[in-house]
Amino acid sequence: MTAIQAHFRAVAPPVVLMGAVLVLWQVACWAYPHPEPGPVSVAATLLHLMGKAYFWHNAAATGRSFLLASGISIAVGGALGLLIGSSRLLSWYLAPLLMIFQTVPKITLYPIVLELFGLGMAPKVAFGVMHGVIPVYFITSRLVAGVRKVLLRSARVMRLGAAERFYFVIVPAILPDMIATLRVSVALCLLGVLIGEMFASHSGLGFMAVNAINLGDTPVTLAVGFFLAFMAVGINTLLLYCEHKLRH
Amino acid sequence: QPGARAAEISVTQWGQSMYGAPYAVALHDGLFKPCGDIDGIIGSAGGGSTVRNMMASDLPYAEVAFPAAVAAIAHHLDVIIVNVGTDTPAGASVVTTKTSAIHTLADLAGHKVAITTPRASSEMLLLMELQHKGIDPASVHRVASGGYVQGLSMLDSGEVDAAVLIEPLAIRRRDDYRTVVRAEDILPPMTMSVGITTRAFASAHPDTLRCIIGQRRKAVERLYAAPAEAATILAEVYHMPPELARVAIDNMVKAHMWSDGAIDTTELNRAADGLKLIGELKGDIDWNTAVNSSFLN
Amino acid sequence: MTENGQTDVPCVELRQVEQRFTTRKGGNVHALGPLDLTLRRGEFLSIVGPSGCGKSTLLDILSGLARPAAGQALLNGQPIRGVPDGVGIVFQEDASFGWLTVENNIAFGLKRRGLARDDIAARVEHALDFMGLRRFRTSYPSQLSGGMRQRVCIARTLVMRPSLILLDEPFGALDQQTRLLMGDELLRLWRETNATILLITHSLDEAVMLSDRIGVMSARPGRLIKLVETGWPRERDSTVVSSPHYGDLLSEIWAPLRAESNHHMAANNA
Amino acid sequence: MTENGQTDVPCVELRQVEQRFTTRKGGNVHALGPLDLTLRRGEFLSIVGPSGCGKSTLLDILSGLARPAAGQALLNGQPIRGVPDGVGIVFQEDASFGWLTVENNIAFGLKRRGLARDDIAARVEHALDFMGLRRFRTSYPSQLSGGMRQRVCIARTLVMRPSLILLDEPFGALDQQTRLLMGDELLRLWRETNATILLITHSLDEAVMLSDRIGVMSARPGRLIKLVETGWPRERDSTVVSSPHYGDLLSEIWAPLRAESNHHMAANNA
Amino acid sequence: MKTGLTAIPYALRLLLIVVLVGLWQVFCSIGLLGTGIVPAPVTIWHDMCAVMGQSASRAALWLSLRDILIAALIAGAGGIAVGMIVHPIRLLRAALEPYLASYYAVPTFIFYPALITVTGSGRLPIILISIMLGIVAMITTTLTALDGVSRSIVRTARVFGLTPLQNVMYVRIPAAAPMLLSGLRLCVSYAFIGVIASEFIMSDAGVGYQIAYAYDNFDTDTMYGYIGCVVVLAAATTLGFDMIAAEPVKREGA
Ligand SMILES: Nc1ncnc2c1ncn2[C@@H]1O[C@H](COP(=O)(O)OP(=O)(O)OP(=O)(O)O)[C@@H](O)[C@H]1O
Ligand SMILES: Nc1ncnc2c1ncn2[C@@H]1O[C@H](COP(=O)(O)OP(=O)(O)OP(=O)(O)O)[C@@H](O)[C@H]1O
Ligand SMILES: [Mg+2]
Ligand SMILES: [Mg+2]
Repeated sequence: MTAIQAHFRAVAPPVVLMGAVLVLWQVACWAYPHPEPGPVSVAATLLHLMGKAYFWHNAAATGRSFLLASGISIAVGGALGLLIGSSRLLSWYLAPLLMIFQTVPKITLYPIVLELFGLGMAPKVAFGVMHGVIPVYFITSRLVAGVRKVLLRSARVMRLGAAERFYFVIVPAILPDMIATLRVSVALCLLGVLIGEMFASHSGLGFMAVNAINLGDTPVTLAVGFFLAFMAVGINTLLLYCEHKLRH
Repeated sequence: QPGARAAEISVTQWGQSMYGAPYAVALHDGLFKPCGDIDGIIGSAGGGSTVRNMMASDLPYAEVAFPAAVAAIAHHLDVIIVNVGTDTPAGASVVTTKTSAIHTLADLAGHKVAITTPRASSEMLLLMELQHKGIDPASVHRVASGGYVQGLSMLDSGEVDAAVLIEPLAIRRRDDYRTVVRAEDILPPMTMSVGITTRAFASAHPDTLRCIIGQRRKAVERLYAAPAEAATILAEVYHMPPELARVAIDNMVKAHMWSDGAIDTTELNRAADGLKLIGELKGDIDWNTAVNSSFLN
Repeated sequence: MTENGQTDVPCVELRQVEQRFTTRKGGNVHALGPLDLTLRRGEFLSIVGPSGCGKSTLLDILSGLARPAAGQALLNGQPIRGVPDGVGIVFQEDASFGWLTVENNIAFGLKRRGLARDDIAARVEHALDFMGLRRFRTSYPSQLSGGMRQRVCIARTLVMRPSLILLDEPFGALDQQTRLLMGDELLRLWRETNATILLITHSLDEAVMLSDRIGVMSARPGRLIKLVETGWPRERDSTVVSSPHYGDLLSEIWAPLRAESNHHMAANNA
Repeated sequence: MTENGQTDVPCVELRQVEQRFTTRKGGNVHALGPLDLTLRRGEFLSIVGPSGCGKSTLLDILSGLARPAAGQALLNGQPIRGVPDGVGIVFQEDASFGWLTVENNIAFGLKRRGLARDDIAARVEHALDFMGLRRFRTSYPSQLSGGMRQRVCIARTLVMRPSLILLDEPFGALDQQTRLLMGDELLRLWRETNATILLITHSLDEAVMLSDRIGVMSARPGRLIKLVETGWPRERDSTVVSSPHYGDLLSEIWAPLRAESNHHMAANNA
Repeated sequence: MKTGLTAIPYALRLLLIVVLVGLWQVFCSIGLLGTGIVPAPVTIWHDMCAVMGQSASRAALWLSLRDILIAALIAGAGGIAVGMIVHPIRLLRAALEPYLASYYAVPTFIFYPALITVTGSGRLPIILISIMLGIVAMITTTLTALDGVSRSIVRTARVFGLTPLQNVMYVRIPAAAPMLLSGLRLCVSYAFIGVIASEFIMSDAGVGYQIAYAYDNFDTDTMYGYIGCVVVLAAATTLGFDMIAAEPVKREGA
């Protein structure tokens, strides 16, 4: 009973907000006829699309690249974070380099990515990783640097080796916060993958979106946009759930 | 799997423009099967990026917009033209709002027209049309919008008085605007898109090239022979409303848009003159080295 | 062995130990010493001193977490290098592992050492009772008060059965009444295990009540300015508070500390 | 006015005050009460009690930071709504402003109140001396020890010259010797300003030494289980420790607390 | 003396960058890095000089830079303001939070065509997109920063009876300052990405457009010249921001 209530309390506000925005949007469309479609027609388009095999084919293509890109981002960014975050010296010298990379608009590096990875899934994944890996690194290193010194000292007193210290102390200590902030970085991976699909691809939701844009098919553009938004919120909710499970 | 290079043909604006229709038919009918392991068509943002995509691909054959091919050749990229894709500017038009006072090309003088980006083919065609009608290009203010859809938005909001447009977008929005002029009504045939490859690939795999070009020609023949069937195929491959595909195919068939591949130097030169008009091309191009027509049969 | 259970065998010897730190701005802090101190095997020694005088620094040196800048630190006659076996330490700050339940926190060190399951279970059960944590065995530290968490840390250290126990202000987070009860428990444990205990505390009562000897440290850089022998029997508890000797001891350590504090106050206003 | 300076005029009155919290998981915590307490104008009252018994909760109600779930809280006969004028509070946790220097921390409230520059400067100078912070006037809190930071918070509250001072374990971060000295300072201040003081402390010594009256609270939900009048004269300092009455008072409040603590320990192992 | 000492690490940091660039040059010179992939730094430097020598390119650069600044400032200030307003309203925050966290997965520029029907074209939609990109990072950071302000500080502010405005100006913003600064840094980096990526994809002016244009026209020299300028600008803002932010962060004892 109370569990259901608590659940309701967590879910209700975002749903209500989304509902309110959609209603306002629809009302605006009725009140002010405009070439832009309202939520009802976008929803209809989305439903229509979701009945099509090619839509799911595209969604799956995006999903595969996204999973791979987030996996690599988390592994590489996490490893960099653990390494650099646990050393003041390394972070002083390497952090700004990575931050510069973060600031460079990745899209301008598209020519180089194409040169290095060719066509197909690889450049999309590379683009996803380029967007996601630095945020993962930053988060991890900040968390690792923030692990309370007394925990590390306890580990030393218990005569744990470096590997044991990572595995039994540092990783569990940062895990919940890590998942909390990973929510933002995997979203960036998805963005990177989509951008890759917009440039050179024959499948994927990014490809669909860019075609729809150039065909002036706004309902499909928005339908794809909203589908992506739903997916993102879904992933976010899943990670939030994991985080709650891990936090005591 | 990642890292494996796709054996795909690159086609500019695949999924969006009519350049790709023969490929859609060929793909649907499995016409490319004899040419080797071709697992599809890859699209790209158009312009030079199609050329780049082609060069990064394992199957370096692409159909690209003519200006992009010329730019690549002018910049000494390892690119040669091996066939012609389309040789009429059909599908390009200038539109205005239903209530506008602009009715002819001459009315554009003193008004603002949205083009996509400076020195893009949209500007080229507009200038060629003006030149053809003897109108001073300087009297028409060209405003870059960034894209066709954006141009229409500017037209809607009154920022410009007319906008350039292409099909099939023009068909989708035909009820909202009035066409001022259609390029095919004014301009003579000229090369709009070409098939290109790298010299290395051409000397290593002449048979593959011959096969692709030949099968494309078969697809073009089918397009002209059975437009209704082709429209159904295009709608399916492009995930386009069938009605839209039908009108688009019919228009293109009428204008005889798709070439069987034959290369006509006059048409090449006409298009090159257009590029000179917008300053994209400075000198002349030696078609003897830039073109290799030996794969046409 | 003397009648109160402590021996004359030195367990820990510090000879002219000093510690210095470089601050981030490049300054130099003389944190401790020079300091001479001998801890006899089996004794219960408390250290009191103004805050910031270097007590925790001293503990770091004894536990091998830090090397002294000068002087020598010996454990059982051997120079201390790295964390030696058989040393348990309870830190001033909360060091409980937030991701483990109370019982897993307590079992953590035992598991890492690879003890048999039964043995671990038995020791954990005993520690849970001992520290009054039974009801919270499956709770996570965040669900406990600061005092309870500190008990978890004490239990986690004690289950390892260290022969030298270093306690840095372990009862700081507890209210005074609980402190007293915990003190009694600590005495019982000390008697049962024959361990050597070094207790750092801010509370003079606690020091007087629990220890065989009390060391008083000066303000930073901390030096030993007084070493007082209490003379309590090994069998003792918090009831010693009512002994007349208690007041004498209290004032004996209070006098130098008061002087230090006053001196410090004055210096801060200089 | 009685001979020790306190009056019989009630300053604060609590009638059947209770507080409850809803935890995030939807549970209900009965944190405090029902509790009746009258604070006389000008008196120095201390509250002791096991941790988690609701002492800070009580202070929140008195300072208007929280409304009681049941019962009435009156200040000068008026129900407390919002933070009343003339109430100063020092929190248990460090509340110094990390972005301001020590002197700007102390001047903060005065500046917000729009006092004249000279007046602010004079009061800040006095507070710096009073709290032994002169040497650190331009330091930032992060450069100070926990105890020093707490002094900054005390000074920041006292410069406002509140007529009711609420202190939540203000000396918790200090070592015992400094606590004693600060206690003496607090007594001096109390005499000089005629303020009413409510002090929450974990230290029984402190409570006995400083107060006119001592309230002892039960474990959660905290109720007043004992109210002891010390009978000290208004002119007093930490030397009362040596008075025989001191020990009596100590055991008088220690007895119920020990019972509470034992009870609690037993419950935890249930 | 003191400043001289603290400047050393910064100098070493710069030195490291110089050394890395030097290594890159060496790799290119001995052919370990194919020039087909990335040109040597010296080449890029020449390209940059060539680009910067033209007033049209300088104008493009300036245009982008101006809009990056405008977008970063508006996104920063707006994000802080929204964060401040949303933070105390628990329901609103609960309602917004899932969208804030998943926001970055949606490629904002999908909505560009829809946007310009409302805003018209030109620089406004680009700035708006960049603001949309940056403001959410700022809101999120502001919320986290305000969460990080300790309860006792918030309560102290209440005890001093501050007005809401005073509370924000004198307590909340300074208390959250170190984190807000890192949020601002994110904002700048998003503004960078927003402006240049929008220009790259769908505009007709600015550095991003110039890169895309040069790319489309196989003008590799100009393209790398512009990319070099963008990277140098990104580096300058990042390092500059670090130096500005260092002081308050250190003071708070991070
Ligand atoms: N790593 C360090 N760098 C610079 N100074 C340090 C460092 N560690 C400790 N100090 C300084 O050395 C002195 C002694 O510190 P220490 O923690 O040993 O004091 P303490 O006696 O344990 O204090 P407390 O009673 O408050 O716990 C302090 O002044 C402290 O500021
Ligand atoms: N906001 C809250 N929500 C739920 N429970 C709370 C809340 N605030 C306090 N409590 C609970 O109410 C009880 C009383 O808390 P309070 O902080 O008043 O205790 P205290 O006597 O001040 O303890 P200490 O001596 O440790 O400072 C505690 O058990 C605490 O866990
Ligand atoms: Mg210490
Ligand atoms: Mg409290």
